[in-house]
Amino acid sequence: MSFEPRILGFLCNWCSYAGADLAGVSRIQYPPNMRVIRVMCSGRVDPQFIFEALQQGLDGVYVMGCHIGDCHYLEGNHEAIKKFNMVIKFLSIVNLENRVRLDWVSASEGVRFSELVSEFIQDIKNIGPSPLRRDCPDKRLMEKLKAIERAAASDRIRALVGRERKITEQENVYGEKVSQEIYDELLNTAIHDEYIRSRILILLEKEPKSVKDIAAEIEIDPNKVLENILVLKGRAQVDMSEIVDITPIYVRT
Amino acid sequence: MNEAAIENKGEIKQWNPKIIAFLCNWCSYAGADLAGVSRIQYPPTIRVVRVPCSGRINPFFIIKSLMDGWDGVVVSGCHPGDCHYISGNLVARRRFAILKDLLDFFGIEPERVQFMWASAAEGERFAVLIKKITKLMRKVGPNDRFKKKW
Amino acid sequence: MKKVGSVLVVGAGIGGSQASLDLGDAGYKVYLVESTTSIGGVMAQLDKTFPTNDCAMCIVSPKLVETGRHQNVDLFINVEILDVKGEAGNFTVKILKKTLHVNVDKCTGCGICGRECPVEAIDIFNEGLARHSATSVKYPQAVPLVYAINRDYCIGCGICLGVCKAKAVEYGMEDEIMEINVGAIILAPGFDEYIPPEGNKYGYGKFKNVVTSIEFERILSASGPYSGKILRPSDGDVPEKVAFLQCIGSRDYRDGQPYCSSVCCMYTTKEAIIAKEHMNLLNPTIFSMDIRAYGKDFDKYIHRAQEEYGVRYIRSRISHLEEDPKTQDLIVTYEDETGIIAKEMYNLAVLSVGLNPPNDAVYLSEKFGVDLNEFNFVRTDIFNPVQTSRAGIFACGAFTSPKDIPETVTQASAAAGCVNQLLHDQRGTLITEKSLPPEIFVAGQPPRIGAFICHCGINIGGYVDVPEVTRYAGTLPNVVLADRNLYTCSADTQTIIKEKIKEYNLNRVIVASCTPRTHEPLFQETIREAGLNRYLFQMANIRDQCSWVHMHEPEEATRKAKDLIRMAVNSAREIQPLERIRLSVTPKVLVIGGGISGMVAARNLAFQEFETYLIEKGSVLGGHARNIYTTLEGGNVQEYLSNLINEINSNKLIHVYTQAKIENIEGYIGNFKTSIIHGEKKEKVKFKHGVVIVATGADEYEPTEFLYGKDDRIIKQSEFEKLINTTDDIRKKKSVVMIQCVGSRNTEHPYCSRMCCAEAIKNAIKTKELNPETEVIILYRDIRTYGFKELYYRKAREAGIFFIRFDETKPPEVRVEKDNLKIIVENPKIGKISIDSDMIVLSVGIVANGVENEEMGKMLKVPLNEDNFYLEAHVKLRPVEFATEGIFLAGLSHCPKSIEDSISQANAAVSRACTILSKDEIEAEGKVACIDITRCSGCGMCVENCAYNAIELILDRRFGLVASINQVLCKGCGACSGNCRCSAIDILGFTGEQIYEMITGRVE
Amino acid sequence: MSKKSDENPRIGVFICHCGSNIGGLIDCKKLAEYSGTLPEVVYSEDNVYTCSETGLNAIKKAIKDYNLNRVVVASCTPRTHEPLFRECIAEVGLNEYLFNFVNIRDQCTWVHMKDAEGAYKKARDLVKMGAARAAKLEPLDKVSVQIQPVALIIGGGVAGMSAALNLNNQGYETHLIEKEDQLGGRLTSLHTLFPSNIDASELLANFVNKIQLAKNLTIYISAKLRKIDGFVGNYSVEIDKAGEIIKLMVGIIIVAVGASLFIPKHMLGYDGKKRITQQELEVILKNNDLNTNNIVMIQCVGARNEERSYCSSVCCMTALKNAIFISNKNPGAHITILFRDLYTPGTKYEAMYRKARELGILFIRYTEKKELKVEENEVRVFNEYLGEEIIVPYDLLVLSTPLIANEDNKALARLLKVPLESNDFFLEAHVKLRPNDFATDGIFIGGAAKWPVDITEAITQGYAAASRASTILSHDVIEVEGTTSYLPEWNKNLCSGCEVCIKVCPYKAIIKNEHDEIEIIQALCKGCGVCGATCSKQAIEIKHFTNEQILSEIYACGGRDVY
Repeated sequence: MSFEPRILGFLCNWCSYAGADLAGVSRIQYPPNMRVIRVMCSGRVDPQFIFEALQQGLDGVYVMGCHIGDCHYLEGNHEAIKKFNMVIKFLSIVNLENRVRLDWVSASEGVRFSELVSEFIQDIKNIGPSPLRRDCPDKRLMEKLKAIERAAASDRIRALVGRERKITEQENVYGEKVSQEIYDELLNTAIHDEYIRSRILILLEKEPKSVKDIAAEIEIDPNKVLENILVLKGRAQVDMSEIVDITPIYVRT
Repeated sequence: MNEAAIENKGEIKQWNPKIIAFLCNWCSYAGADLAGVSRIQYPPTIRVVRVPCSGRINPFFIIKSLMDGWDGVVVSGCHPGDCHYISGNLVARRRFAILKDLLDFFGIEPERVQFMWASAAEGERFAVLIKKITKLMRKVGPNDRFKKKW
Repeated sequence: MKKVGSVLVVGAGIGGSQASLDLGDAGYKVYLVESTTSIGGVMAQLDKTFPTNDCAMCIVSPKLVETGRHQNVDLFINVEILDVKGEAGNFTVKILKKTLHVNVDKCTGCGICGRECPVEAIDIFNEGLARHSATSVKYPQAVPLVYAINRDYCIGCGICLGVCKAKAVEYGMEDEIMEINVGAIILAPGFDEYIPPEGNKYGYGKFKNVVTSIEFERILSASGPYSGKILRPSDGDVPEKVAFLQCIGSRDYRDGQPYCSSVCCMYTTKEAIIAKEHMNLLNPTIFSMDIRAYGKDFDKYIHRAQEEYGVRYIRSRISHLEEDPKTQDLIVTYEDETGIIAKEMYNLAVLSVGLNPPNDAVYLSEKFGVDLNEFNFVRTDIFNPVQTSRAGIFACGAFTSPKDIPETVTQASAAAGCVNQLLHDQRGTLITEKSLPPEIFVAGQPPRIGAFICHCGINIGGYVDVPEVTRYAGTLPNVVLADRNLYTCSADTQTIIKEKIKEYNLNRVIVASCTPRTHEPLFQETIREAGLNRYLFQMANIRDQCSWVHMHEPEEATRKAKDLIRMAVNSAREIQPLERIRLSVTPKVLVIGGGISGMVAARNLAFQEFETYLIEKGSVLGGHARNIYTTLEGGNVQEYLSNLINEINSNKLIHVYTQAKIENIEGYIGNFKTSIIHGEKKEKVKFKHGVVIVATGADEYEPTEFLYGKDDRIIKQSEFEKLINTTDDIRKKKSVVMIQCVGSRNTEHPYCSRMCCAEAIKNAIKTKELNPETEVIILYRDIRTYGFKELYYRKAREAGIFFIRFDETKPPEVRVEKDNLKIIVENPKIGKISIDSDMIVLSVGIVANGVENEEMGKMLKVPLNEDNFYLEAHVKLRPVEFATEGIFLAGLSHCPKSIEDSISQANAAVSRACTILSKDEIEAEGKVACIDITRCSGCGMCVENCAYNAIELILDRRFGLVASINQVLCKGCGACSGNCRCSAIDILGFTGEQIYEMITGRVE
Repeated sequence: MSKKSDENPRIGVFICHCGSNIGGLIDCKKLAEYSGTLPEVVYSEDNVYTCSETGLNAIKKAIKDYNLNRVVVASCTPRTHEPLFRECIAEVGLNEYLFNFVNIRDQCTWVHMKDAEGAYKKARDLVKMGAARAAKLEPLDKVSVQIQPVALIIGGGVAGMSAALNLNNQGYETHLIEKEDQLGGRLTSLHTLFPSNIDASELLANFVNKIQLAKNLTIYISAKLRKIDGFVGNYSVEIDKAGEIIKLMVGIIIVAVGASLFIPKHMLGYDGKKRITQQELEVILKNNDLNTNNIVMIQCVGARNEERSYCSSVCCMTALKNAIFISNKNPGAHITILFRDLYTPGTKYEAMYRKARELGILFIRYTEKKELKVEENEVRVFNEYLGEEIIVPYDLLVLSTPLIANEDNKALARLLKVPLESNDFFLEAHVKLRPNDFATDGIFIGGAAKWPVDITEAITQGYAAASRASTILSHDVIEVEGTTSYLPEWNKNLCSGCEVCIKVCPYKAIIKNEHDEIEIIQALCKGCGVCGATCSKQAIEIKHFTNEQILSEIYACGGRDVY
């Protein structure tokens, strides 16, 4: 039996929500798998919402806003793109990136709305149920996703994403434009770093561990773990508790 | 979970002893500053009196502090050999070794008085020592024997 | 061209800082320029220093703070030199002040910008072991404590601007070009360490567990990224077996530099000891060719490493490393001294990398027009190692040749000494003295305390409830004003403080903010400008030691801040205004010892028109140098000596007394009185002087071993030198055997005499030149041709001179056989050999004259070390002076050293002396000990405890034997007071009353 | 406002049948019963039409009877019906923001007609989510802003004067500032106007006359805007009138600063004597000084090139106007117009072109590829049709240059915090829908400040801006939506002051105040919430769309498996 995906939609009030209403007024039919949360603007969708929704075991998350240039709030949807790109980068780490989608639907596009939703539902059906479904969530994946949520909430990532348009599209404080490539490289590094750091923190919150244990759990080079532990130590988030034999054990402070 | 972690979590509810700390200006005081600059957290139990050198500390200051109801006294100087004043800390060391015996003789818990070294580069060590001493003082308990009635 | 009384110092490491302080103190305007963003150089990166294991940061940071605050020193950071014009006495230098994008005057160093910056960058100060943000300060104790934006990393997001409450971030700030006019220039750019290139044989850069020694230094450092825990980078485990590989990039003709980097053997030993100290699990092994522990007390240090810390030394040079891919351990293959090839596994390998000239050496040499030597170190005069090829430009530190900290400090002072000589007539012309209002008389008045509490942006205000603390402060007795400021240290707040002092008629001021270590002088200056005595000030540290360390407990932090302020107020109530004692200075000098050191010092002083008394115990001037004909590098010593003696004798300001003996010295800094007996007739002379320079030299060891004195073919190296320089006898010799370390490095004299290896090689080469047929064999324990002297070692080997090593425990045996001399020596590799020779030369050590030194030491109240050499005030940072102020030290009486080094030290002693002699009167610190003689029992405990000889017992008319404190000599440490059994001694500024008041009055 | 309402939520849920629109597909009764089981829900019922008088009365009654403090209605769409229900609960004393709408018609029953079961489950989830959000709702106040019925117009050109007169006629106190020492702007340099051939000075005199006669209209010449603070209805501005500082409180601002003319220095031999611009020609014509016969005009000088890629839109008509004028006056004149493309839109303008051809004016096309060569007395132009170079002799060469943005636009834009486009003209809020507004409330734009326009268009836009402005000025008070962003007191210590929010806010509603703290000006905030989603410390909250509210919906959605 094909499964019925559970999908959460974030619809901006002015275009896509109206578009969804129009689909209703026009009685355009589409499968009932999506539950909608109305927000004023697609730019309001805090990345945290998406990560939380996925942790709830929902099979997909759909963010919809006005077409570029049509935003009721001028540029909110531009900001939504930047946030969404960041979400995708993070979710690629755990191969969940195809469970979230961002699209534009105008108030007059009832048909487009229903088509997009149907398509997304079908795509999710093809991918299959979320590995985080409530009945038997994949615990390791859940832990990774928690780490992602925490990493994405870090000042560093949020500040970088918050300033992305300013520095890549307009000009930075020196009156220069930073190329998208340089910015992406920087963001990718930051995402990678913060993800690893969050994973380390989450592991240490459960119990004190050594560098090598952590490395084995998150499957990266112990050298990288050590580097990141040092950064976390600098931020007073972890501490060395004792040295067992020759191996230092770290704890969450 | 290790002790430090437990200590950190439970700290808010725990009794905070009042400890007076005599720090030499050149090493320990600088080390305490470094702990601050590096934002290394430790319990808010100490009150610092800056002195030029650990050698400046008259044993009487320590006894006076205890009489005045401080729960503990910390004296911290430069590491042996690092003294800004060549040998002041060594003079101090000799002096305090004797003082400890004296306290015992008086019936004051000798643990109430702690001597330590911390260099200007040892911000973290400073914090760790203060944590340790705080914990120790908690074990020893309040010093109400001499407490003045205000 | 007119001479100018200002100096440019290039490079603000320990050398540049020392030179600047010397010159600033001596009354010159100093421009100190530094290419990075803060001063301190490599020394600030070090964890500990050899051979005393002093904490580098502890000893250097007060010096750096002093440099940063010195009123005659203008410090420019992030500077590039653009152009140099002019000549000795008057240079015009164009410099480029590169923008930091942070306003140095506004930045409070709080660091919020660094914490909020979203871009991470490599932390160069921590040798890439850690990361910090694109907005950062070099290290937490940096001077000046100013954050800078690294444009290589900064993406211009603008967040730092937003979070900076001091509004110090200025992105638009541009580079600035400045022209400065100076009379002399000192180059102190330091060195850059050798970095093994890509594809090196040691796998550095490829194997994670191979680190350089400077990286290891940061690993060791308690404030480094590993917090002083020794962990290996690959997996963070503690490396139980650590291998140190010596001579990486040094003594290496293929991949590195041919010279010896001089300091690696010692710093490696230090690193091994400290590593062991930090982590007892560790077992360090050092692989080296020779162990070059040639400095003062160095050999003892090596001994301690072996005996106390179990450091293993293996005499072998390692050519490459392999990695076990599974464990990432490293495999060391080596051939030991007996020729056996062994393989050992290590968890971590430390490459003891050599010292290269600074990367911008060529640039500097072009800009300043000074020559470099073949390795791109600066070329200096053969007898004056701080004089470059261009007059008026001096160099010091590792830029002249690889060297350690005390030698750098000595050279820095020496360069300053030479500048003094050049510019003495312009001294004091460019410095300005602040005019201050007369002090308000406050004694006896009830305390009226003003408390200023700082928000420090959000650094304090974010965690401590400042308004509440202010309110509380206002309720404390005697507090008539409690005010709070966003930044109490900002310039506008200084004006406010001054106004409030007037408005509220304050007579005590307390500031609750950051740390007095950096900010007390600023506030003291402010209240002094308002007419208050600068000691009527007290600081409460509610940031570094409160808000920053209790960020998660704002309530407790607020309570603590209140307590600290109350304690400060309690203390402030007891403060009395203090006077700084002023003393006149006699601008005359006594130089003891007429060797090269003494004469160089005297000549320099006389040149500066200071009257100098030069006394020599012998009948002629010249000292030890009279036995030396050339230096290893080829300098003509005899010619230099005779010129010097002529200059001394012809200078009217120098009074030379030979066959002189000091009868008595009394007095103290600025005011000594000395009487001597001199000449054959034992005439008595008395004179006054302001300082003393001790340059009494040392003696050659008189050997009793190796049949010396039993056969006239067995001679000392100095006798051999005379023989080859004055006779033709060498042509008749078929074979000469030299034995090293005679009377050095043994139980009796457990130190290295430093020069004997060079002397032996010098004379061996000379022998070969005179008669290539003569076979020359040198029997040695370690060849210690440090620095560029290493080249002569190689030259000697190339010239066919044989070097045979023997072990300390198996010294060579000398036999006189009929016509022949036979030497039997055991080499660890080739075993016992016997050599026939017709001459044996003993390289004898330098020994201190214990009896004389002890006598002199007592008279001057200065200490000796175990080997009877004089003990300087601080091995690292005060190498040419004694703890007792006004007494300085130069030459062999300090420890064995070369002629050039003696000359440097002499000039350095002069420079240090000039900081006193240049002033009409000197001012003593106000916070000093004082005594209540009515309570003194005259027990003398304080006299023993005083490290500065500031206390003596005197006979008082009324109270009998009592202690008397010379406040000029007192440093205010308080060791006397702490030990005074009658509580007769108190420390002004830290009085017992003040401290009692702080202890009592605690709020529950 | 406190962080948490003191009372526990007591939610009432009303399920609308919407006749058969909803009830025809799903069992509303069952849904209402289900709703009653949800946490914090103390009352639920179903209505045939919740929006009917009966339905609304039922809500009011239930609020009273069950002491409800939150109301959820599940029916059509909030976009049409939310105001009605808000008003309804407000009538019985509940704060109107304590209402939550669940859309089970437009986005559920209507679109899942063939899957009744699926639709029911979806409706059930949506109600559950709606109730969960309702439990977290907080009462809010609408922000009302007093309006100063005063207008400030920047720029005394034709657009600015039109706007000023219009607003003044409507009875508003009006202030007009002009940076030059006389009113009129570009009109002062024109000779006649196309297509009517009215004398420009006549029109100008007419305008100036009216303005000077108007009461309650103050003119500041040689004046500049110096400082501006505040927000819609309450801008406090400082005007620098030749050194004198004048302070005003105004409700709205109209930007009508016009544009400048591009001077073709070092181009095509321009010397201001024999080779001049169209503007200089107009001055000559005005003074009746023209005494040459061979006139060549070159179009698009310095326009539609790499540096200025736009068409200045008025130059073709200006050239035609002047050519016709000369030709009419002196039929013997030889006039040649070298053009790239001739833009003569609309009936009247095309007619002028026709007339010019009839008058014998020569039009020769040149291309951008082959450069024109201007010699001392002739122009060499390569004609594509002929495939060869044509030599056109001249006595007077007239260069048609484009209008460009004023140099001081950047400074003014920074002062007003409004955007410029890539050529430094001012950028309106929306090209199609809000052509005379800025994104910032209370600031409007008209005339050539936005784009090169002719006099007719300038007047039109002046009126348009005035009309837009009067929608604000006509109110004593305007109410601003309560669903704004704000920095809650309890989050203030989180804020590091990084200013990321300031940069992403399109309305410039976020500032650093004098205490160096982030402050969100409620009157400017539109509540889009981008700042909250961007805030690097997650310190900013959006009223009525708080993180807590949205997360509770997410949790409710993800909660128990409803399939």
